[in-house]
Amino acid sequence: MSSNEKLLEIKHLKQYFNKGKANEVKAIDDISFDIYKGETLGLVGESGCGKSTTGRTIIRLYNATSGEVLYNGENVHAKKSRSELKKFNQKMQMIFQDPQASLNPRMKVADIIAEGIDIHGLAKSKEDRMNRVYKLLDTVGLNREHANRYPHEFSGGQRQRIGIARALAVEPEFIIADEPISALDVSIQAQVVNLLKKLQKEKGLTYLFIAHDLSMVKYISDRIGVMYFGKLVELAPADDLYNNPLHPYTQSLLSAIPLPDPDYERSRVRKTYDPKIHQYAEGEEVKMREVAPGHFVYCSEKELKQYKALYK
Amino acid sequence: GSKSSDSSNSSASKGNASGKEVLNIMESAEIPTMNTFMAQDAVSYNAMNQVFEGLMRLGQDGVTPVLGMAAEKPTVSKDQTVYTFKLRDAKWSNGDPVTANDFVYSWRQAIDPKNSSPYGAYMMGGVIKNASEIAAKKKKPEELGVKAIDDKTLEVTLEHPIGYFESLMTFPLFYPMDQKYIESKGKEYASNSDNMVYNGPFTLTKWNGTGDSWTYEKNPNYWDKDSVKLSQINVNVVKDPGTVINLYDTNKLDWGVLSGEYAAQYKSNPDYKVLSDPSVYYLKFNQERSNQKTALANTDIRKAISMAFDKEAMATTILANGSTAANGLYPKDFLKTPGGEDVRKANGDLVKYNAKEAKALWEKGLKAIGKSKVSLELLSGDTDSAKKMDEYLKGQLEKNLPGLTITLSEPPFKVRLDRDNKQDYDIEFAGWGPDYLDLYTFSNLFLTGGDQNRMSYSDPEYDKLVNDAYSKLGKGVTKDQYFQMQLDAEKILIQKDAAIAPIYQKAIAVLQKPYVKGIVKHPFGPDYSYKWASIQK
Amino acid sequence: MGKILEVNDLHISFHTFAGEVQAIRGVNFELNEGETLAIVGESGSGKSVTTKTIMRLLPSHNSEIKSGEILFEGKDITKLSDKEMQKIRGKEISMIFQDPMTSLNPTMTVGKQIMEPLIKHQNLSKSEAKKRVIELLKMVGIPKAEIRFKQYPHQFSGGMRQRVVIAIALACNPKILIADEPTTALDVTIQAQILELMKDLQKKINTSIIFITHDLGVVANVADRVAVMYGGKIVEVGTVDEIFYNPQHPYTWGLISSMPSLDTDDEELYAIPGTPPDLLHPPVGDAFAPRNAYAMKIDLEKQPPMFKISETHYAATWLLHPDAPKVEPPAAVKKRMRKFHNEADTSLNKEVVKNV
Amino acid sequence: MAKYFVQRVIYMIITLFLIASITFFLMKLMPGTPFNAQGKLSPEQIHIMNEKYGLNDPVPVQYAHYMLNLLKGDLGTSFQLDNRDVSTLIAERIGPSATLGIEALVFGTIVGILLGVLAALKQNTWLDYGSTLIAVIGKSIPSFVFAAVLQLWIGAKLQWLPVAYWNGFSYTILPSIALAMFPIAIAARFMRTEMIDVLSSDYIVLARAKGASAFEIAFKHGFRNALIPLITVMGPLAVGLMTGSLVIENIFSIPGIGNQFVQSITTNDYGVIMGTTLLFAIMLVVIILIVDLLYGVIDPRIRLSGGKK
Amino acid sequence: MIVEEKISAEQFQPAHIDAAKGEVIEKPSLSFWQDSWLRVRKNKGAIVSLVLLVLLILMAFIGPHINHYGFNNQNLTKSNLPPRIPGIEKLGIFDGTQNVGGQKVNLYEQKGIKDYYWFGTDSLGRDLFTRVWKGTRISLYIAFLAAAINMVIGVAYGAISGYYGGKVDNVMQRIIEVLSGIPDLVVVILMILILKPGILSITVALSITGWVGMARVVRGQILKLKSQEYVLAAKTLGAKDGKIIFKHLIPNMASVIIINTMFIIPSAIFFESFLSFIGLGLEAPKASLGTLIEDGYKVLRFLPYQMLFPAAILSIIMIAFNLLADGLRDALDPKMRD
Ligand SMILES: Nc1ncnc2c1ncn2[C@@H]1O[C@H](COP(=O)(O)OP(=O)(O)OP(=O)(O)O)[C@@H](O)[C@H]1O
Ligand SMILES: Nc1ncnc2c1ncn2[C@@H]1O[C@H](COP(=O)(O)OP(=O)(O)OP(=O)(O)O)[C@@H](O)[C@H]1O
Ligand SMILES: [Mg+2]
Ligand SMILES: [Mg+2]
Repeated sequence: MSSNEKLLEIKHLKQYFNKGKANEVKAIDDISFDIYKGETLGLVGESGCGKSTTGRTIIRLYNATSGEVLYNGENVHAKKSRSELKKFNQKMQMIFQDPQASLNPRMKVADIIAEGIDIHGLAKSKEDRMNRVYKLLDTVGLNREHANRYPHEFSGGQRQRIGIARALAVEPEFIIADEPISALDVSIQAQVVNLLKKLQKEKGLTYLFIAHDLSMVKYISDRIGVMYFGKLVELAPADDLYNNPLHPYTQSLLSAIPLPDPDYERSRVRKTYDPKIHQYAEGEEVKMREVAPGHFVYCSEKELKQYKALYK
Repeated sequence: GSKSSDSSNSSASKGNASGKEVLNIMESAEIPTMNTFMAQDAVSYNAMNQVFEGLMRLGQDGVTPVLGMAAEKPTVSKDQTVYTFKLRDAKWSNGDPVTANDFVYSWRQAIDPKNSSPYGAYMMGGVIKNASEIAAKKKKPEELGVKAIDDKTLEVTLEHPIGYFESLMTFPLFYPMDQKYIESKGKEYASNSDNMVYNGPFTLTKWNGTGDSWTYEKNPNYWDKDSVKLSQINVNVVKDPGTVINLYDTNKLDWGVLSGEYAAQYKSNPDYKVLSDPSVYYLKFNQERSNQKTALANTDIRKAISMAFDKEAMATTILANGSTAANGLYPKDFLKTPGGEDVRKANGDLVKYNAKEAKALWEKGLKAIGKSKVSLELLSGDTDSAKKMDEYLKGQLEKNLPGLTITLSEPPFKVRLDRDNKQDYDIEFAGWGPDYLDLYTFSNLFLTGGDQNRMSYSDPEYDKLVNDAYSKLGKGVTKDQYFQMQLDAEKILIQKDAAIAPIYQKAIAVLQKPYVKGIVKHPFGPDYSYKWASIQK
Repeated sequence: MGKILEVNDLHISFHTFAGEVQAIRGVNFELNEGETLAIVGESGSGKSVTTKTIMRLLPSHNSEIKSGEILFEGKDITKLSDKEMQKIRGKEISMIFQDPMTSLNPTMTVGKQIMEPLIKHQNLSKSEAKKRVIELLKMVGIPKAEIRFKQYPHQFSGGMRQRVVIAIALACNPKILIADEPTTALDVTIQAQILELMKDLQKKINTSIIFITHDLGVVANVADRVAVMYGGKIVEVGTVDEIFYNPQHPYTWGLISSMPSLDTDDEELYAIPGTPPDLLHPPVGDAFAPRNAYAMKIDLEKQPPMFKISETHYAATWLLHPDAPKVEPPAAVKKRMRKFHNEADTSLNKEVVKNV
Repeated sequence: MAKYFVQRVIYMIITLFLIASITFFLMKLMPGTPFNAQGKLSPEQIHIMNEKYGLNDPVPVQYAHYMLNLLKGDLGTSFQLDNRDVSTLIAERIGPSATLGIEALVFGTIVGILLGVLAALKQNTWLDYGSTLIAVIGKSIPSFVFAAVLQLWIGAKLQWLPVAYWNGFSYTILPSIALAMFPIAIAARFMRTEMIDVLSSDYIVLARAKGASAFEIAFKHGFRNALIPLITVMGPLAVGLMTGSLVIENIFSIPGIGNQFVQSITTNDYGVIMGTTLLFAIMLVVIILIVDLLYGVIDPRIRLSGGKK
Repeated sequence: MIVEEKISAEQFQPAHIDAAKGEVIEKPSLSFWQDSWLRVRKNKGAIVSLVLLVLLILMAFIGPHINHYGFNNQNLTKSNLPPRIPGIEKLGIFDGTQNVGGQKVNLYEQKGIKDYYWFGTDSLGRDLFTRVWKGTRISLYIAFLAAAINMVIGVAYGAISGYYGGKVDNVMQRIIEVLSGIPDLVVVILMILILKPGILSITVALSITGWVGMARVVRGQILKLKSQEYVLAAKTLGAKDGKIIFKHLIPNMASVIIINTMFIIPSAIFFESFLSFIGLGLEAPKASLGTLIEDGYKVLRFLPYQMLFPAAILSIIMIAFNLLADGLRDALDPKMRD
């Protein structure tokens, strides 16, 4: 499904909050990666490591401190004029974590979904607008009757599907899904994940899928990036990452996931990660290095050798 | 000087226990100043009258000047322009003798432009020789017509004969000042009661310069201390009328002014007393506003309005504090003609309430100016009673004069004065209280360019009568003629021209404990004398 | 292993603007000494309400225990006075809440907050209490306890705060520890640490734990027995192996198969369709019926009783009725069951134990 | 911390400067002159007096003068009270107002908090409704009505306390109570809402789970956390109370600054208007600073972000 | 313990479950406001308050026309009459008697007046019933108008300050600080001098000084809401700032704004009466509840009814607004939802 065509190139992206002040946070600290057309790139890492910030910076909710985001070769962050921005806004959309908080409680579902249509003038008439809304509702498995209701009347899964419909309304190519299922019930998560997969198949969408539930990420992603404290520490095809986690942080992360299997749980051995083990020397260049084809690890030259040896 | 405020000045019970006579009274406002030439308000003047004394002071009958610092009646030159006073052996409260120089010093201060005394020029100009020129910086203060012949002899030179000169001498502006003491205190002088010396019946104590309470204590150095019965007077500023009643009922006040609605309600109370006052209130008709003639330039319209409201009802029902309807400019119970008749009675009612005639005149006036509807702005005060009267006036005028609309404007006092100065109103509810015992204190107001004449009223006949009477008294104009001319002028002002419409003459309703005797009310100058007051339980 | 807690036929309602919410509609379960009972179920199924009732922490102004009893060491908790209950809370039964960020008082030092139950229930003096607090802090793995004692919650990370909450809960060596989603708000790595910590401590002081979660992975990790709740009822209860490897209720099937395991591949996930029941108007029959692909007519008319599968395993679904047709569970479940039956072949003895 | 403090003080000075400047020009827009209180002065006389006080100068010149003097600490003189230094005048007048304000604030806050906490603890009981009613009445009936009723009944009829004047503590009680009605109302309402909020928070549930009693929950756990919004409103309210109430001061014949201030405005007493405005503004910014510092005392979270290294 | 119960085999037939039905929402569709209204309706205090307010507003319009007296009909011969209501007078209350110097006197009989003045008359002999309702109308008008203008300025100011944040916010907050430092009185007096005294200038004065509180509240809310995900969503869709503020942020603060307005209304009424107290209020003979109370206060000791009626109505208005605000807060508070 994924091609080798780069849709998005993130180059040396940095996002510092409260720059220069005492409480400066380096939320993203120089990360680079590509996203290929039609693939799902998963992004995992512990809370506060900068996953959301990455997503939000890519879509320009934050202005990057430095670095570039190239979308189809165009630098997103250099654009200025409204019309250019609008075009870009149409191509890239976002699905949010909290289905409750991401829908304006004072707006009808129809208006929520149609907001993008209105902004981008996609509908020719009122009727066309409503037809589009109905079609979108249908796409996400809801029905017309829901158009006139308010978000609080829906369950979490339904709300999240409304959020997806809103994003789809502008016919985007690329969707950033920031923990779209974390706030949902287990029984409902599958609904949303299935829907996302279905949409990708049908519309050839590209996803950046942010989550911390690794089993779900593995299930949905083609490639997975692991973040640690604002840095990307490992990036590899999903299976490869699970079978051959190289960076010690990835290993510890994987070892911590509880699986719904008592036998496995009884025998699980947890690894811990201590950043001190790297013992990088002064001046040693630490960066993403390709250990195996498509498998990148943030490491020093020395470590690269070790990892290569480890890699099965 | 805040020390004084923390010492308890609580009241009657304590004083009486030691057999002293202590009076508890109220004031309506704080004392703005105790510096005689800087004063311009009733509270200051009243306080000064208790603690200082001029050459003369107003007597127990309220109006007659009696001897104060002067040991005897002054000798007057033949042309009645030079008065020579012999001073008695009086002392300031610090032991300094009161000398003729104290007067000279004080008067020069009052007229010296650098002091910009608010009342100096107003009271002295045209009266004391060279005063006007000094105020206009054309002469030096030293050239003022007052001279210390020796320590105990003071010579005053007037511009022209002044019939009321002795009563003028009771006014606080003409009080002496202890030059030596004042100069030793510098800026501190009169900043509180500790930085002052007194030559009056009482000394001022416990006054911190800004506070709400003070006391008068019997002055042991006063020349006539035997007449002073009270050993102490406690004064508190009470602004709320209800509080006055509560304090009076709980014996914290022996004497209090009833204001607003309270006067009407306490009429039947045995302690209720009405004090008459020669202040007169009237409507001023502005004939020219922003360089354009107003409807009020028409005499019939003015006359119509003058007659169109029931002043009787206003005085008795709305004010209900003993105030009476006024049908002329000069107040009653103020002056008598040389024939012994009350001035008011002598000139009679010049304009009375008459709705029918008012309507007729109104219609005539309207026709003359070619309008059927007139809208006028009534500028008035913002006090409770003023507001109520405004409302009543509006109701009456609009009812009795069809086609008239009155809009009320009741800004704060100084704004009203400002608009008065700029002649920015149609009708103004104004009033005047006399400063000395003479009709001129009223009649000069409406001379062309007069103090109260910011309404483009000008009648040469009126001007001539008033000016001649004033400047030629003793120089061809006799006392009788003088009065007649003033009375005639009033007739012109009110009857012929209807330049103003008199409404009422003020009175003050008070509650006074039966054991309080001898508080003297004055119709002009300072309001009260406590010198002769006593407690007789 | 004696029973320490027994909940019988509990019915709880909330009186809300919209009407009466029948949050708990007949819950029965028991807790044995030293065991960990996990309660799973989707949001709103009544997990928290059940446990809050045990602590008698429901808001008094709009909640009502309609019927049922909660026997703690034979005493019916629902009948205790507030004063008596205060003595049980924190001492005999204590609780850990979901969100470590909000469950500590931001204006009180951590030490003080842990000291409180000690002083209250064990009548320790301040200095004794302080010593004990420092011990507790060390026990839950907080280094530099003496310094931490004087600090405020905001100076702690989420994981540390949850440790503090655990320290508070364990301060008086309670007989029962109720943990309401204690790790949901935490990162997986920290979650793993906390779970290990809880298991360690449980061994040390032999408390019984009621562990609420909706993460089946966590259940598999901590639980001895599992109760599955749906729509205010327990629909299946059994040992952890029974529930994971031999689930019987279609809702449990749904739960288990909607979670991908690491070897789930491109096939579509099993998803439970529809939305949870509206407890304002609870359905007549089986609350799960409208979402149940295996629903039978009777499901829409009658609530199923508890069928016994083994001594420890019960489920409330008409599918277990002897007359019911045999159905094929979802593929993911079948895979698991195969494993279970390979290990221990228990005959599927269906028995009605408790009528509803 | 020091840097934070310096920065705050600089902001305060800028604010004060702006307040002073704007007030100055606004004040100069007001018609009339400070003189002519009895209306007996001629325009020439007024001109002379204006000259003496430099009031005939162009307003910017007057402004420059005023500001220069202000830097020297000279607030000018009052016109109303002849030649009294504005600073002395204010100093003497602020005392009673501040005394009353502080008494009313303390009394009002304590009573209000108690009422509010009770109402929150006994939500939807008669205690709650009673407290609500008191609060609403306190807010909806003008203070002069309370003052008049208290004076009439407690002062004049029962004679338990002095009717009026300013002679010691007993004289402060009635006016303080009349003034306190508003803070009572505000404190009670805020405390109730906040307390209800706080009482439903997780840490309160945890405290209950620890076995804390209702009292401990309200005062040990809830109170402090409910206090922040309260002090936010009580800060400016405190300034309002301490800067005197014209109405109360008039009714109880108290030589306070509220009365003086209104009088100064209605008589164009420029020096006093400016002086008092500055005083109020200083109190306001200082109180806001104090409130900010109090946040830190009450809530340790704020202490950190307050700018400490 | 096996309970044998015969269940027909037919019962075990698979039920037909409509997949779409799983998504059906049973509840009737309620908008936020409908839902809130349902909640408010459950709050007795709020409902009683609402009814009272509606009644008072109605009375403010029809009250002055119920009897034949005009609000400015003066008659000094009938001044200061106590209330007298036909029918009720037989009960010994509202029968026109008054305590004069310790004695009960029927002033109507004494003065030979046949009329009935339900609330009595004032010192100019005007019917207080008519004036009280007229005053209610003006007070309500002032309150509503002030609240409206206040809402507009306060909300806009707060929204802009909060939404743009950073330097804009800093400057705007300083301005607020300065504004609240300048004494209201100076501003108000100026306003009243520049404009003609009367309702309009009072309103303007009110809206110049009174919106700071609202601005603060709104700013706080915006700060809280602007990082909400639905706002971010609108941003990613390319919505303009104005649209985000007016379509997303302000509707979601509606409850806070409404509640705050409810609380502003009493203070506006209050402020007007304070202005009257210091002589800067309405032009006569117009009256507001504030001025009526003010007038009545002066004769409280002798003619308590003159203050009683307007004060009672004012208190009812205030209490009703406060209770309504409380009720609305409970009903609109998102925390109390579901
Ligand atoms: N607007 C902001 N201002 C300041 N700091 C911020 C801001 N947004 C995020 N941060 C900080 O940046 C860091 C990364 O935050 P981010 O939300 O990207 O983490 P995350 O990986 O998405 O975490 P989670 O899994 O909890 O969502 C955190 O330390 C966070 O506190
Ligand atoms: N205070 C309350 N007032 C009204 N209804 C309530 C209240 N508390 C809980 N409920 C209702 O009771 C039902 C069960 O809620 P409960 O909190 O036990 O669910 P839960 O299983 O713990 O869910 P979650 O996983 O979301 O914590 C829900 O429908 C909820 O709406
Ligand atoms: Mg995130
Ligand atoms: Mg829960």
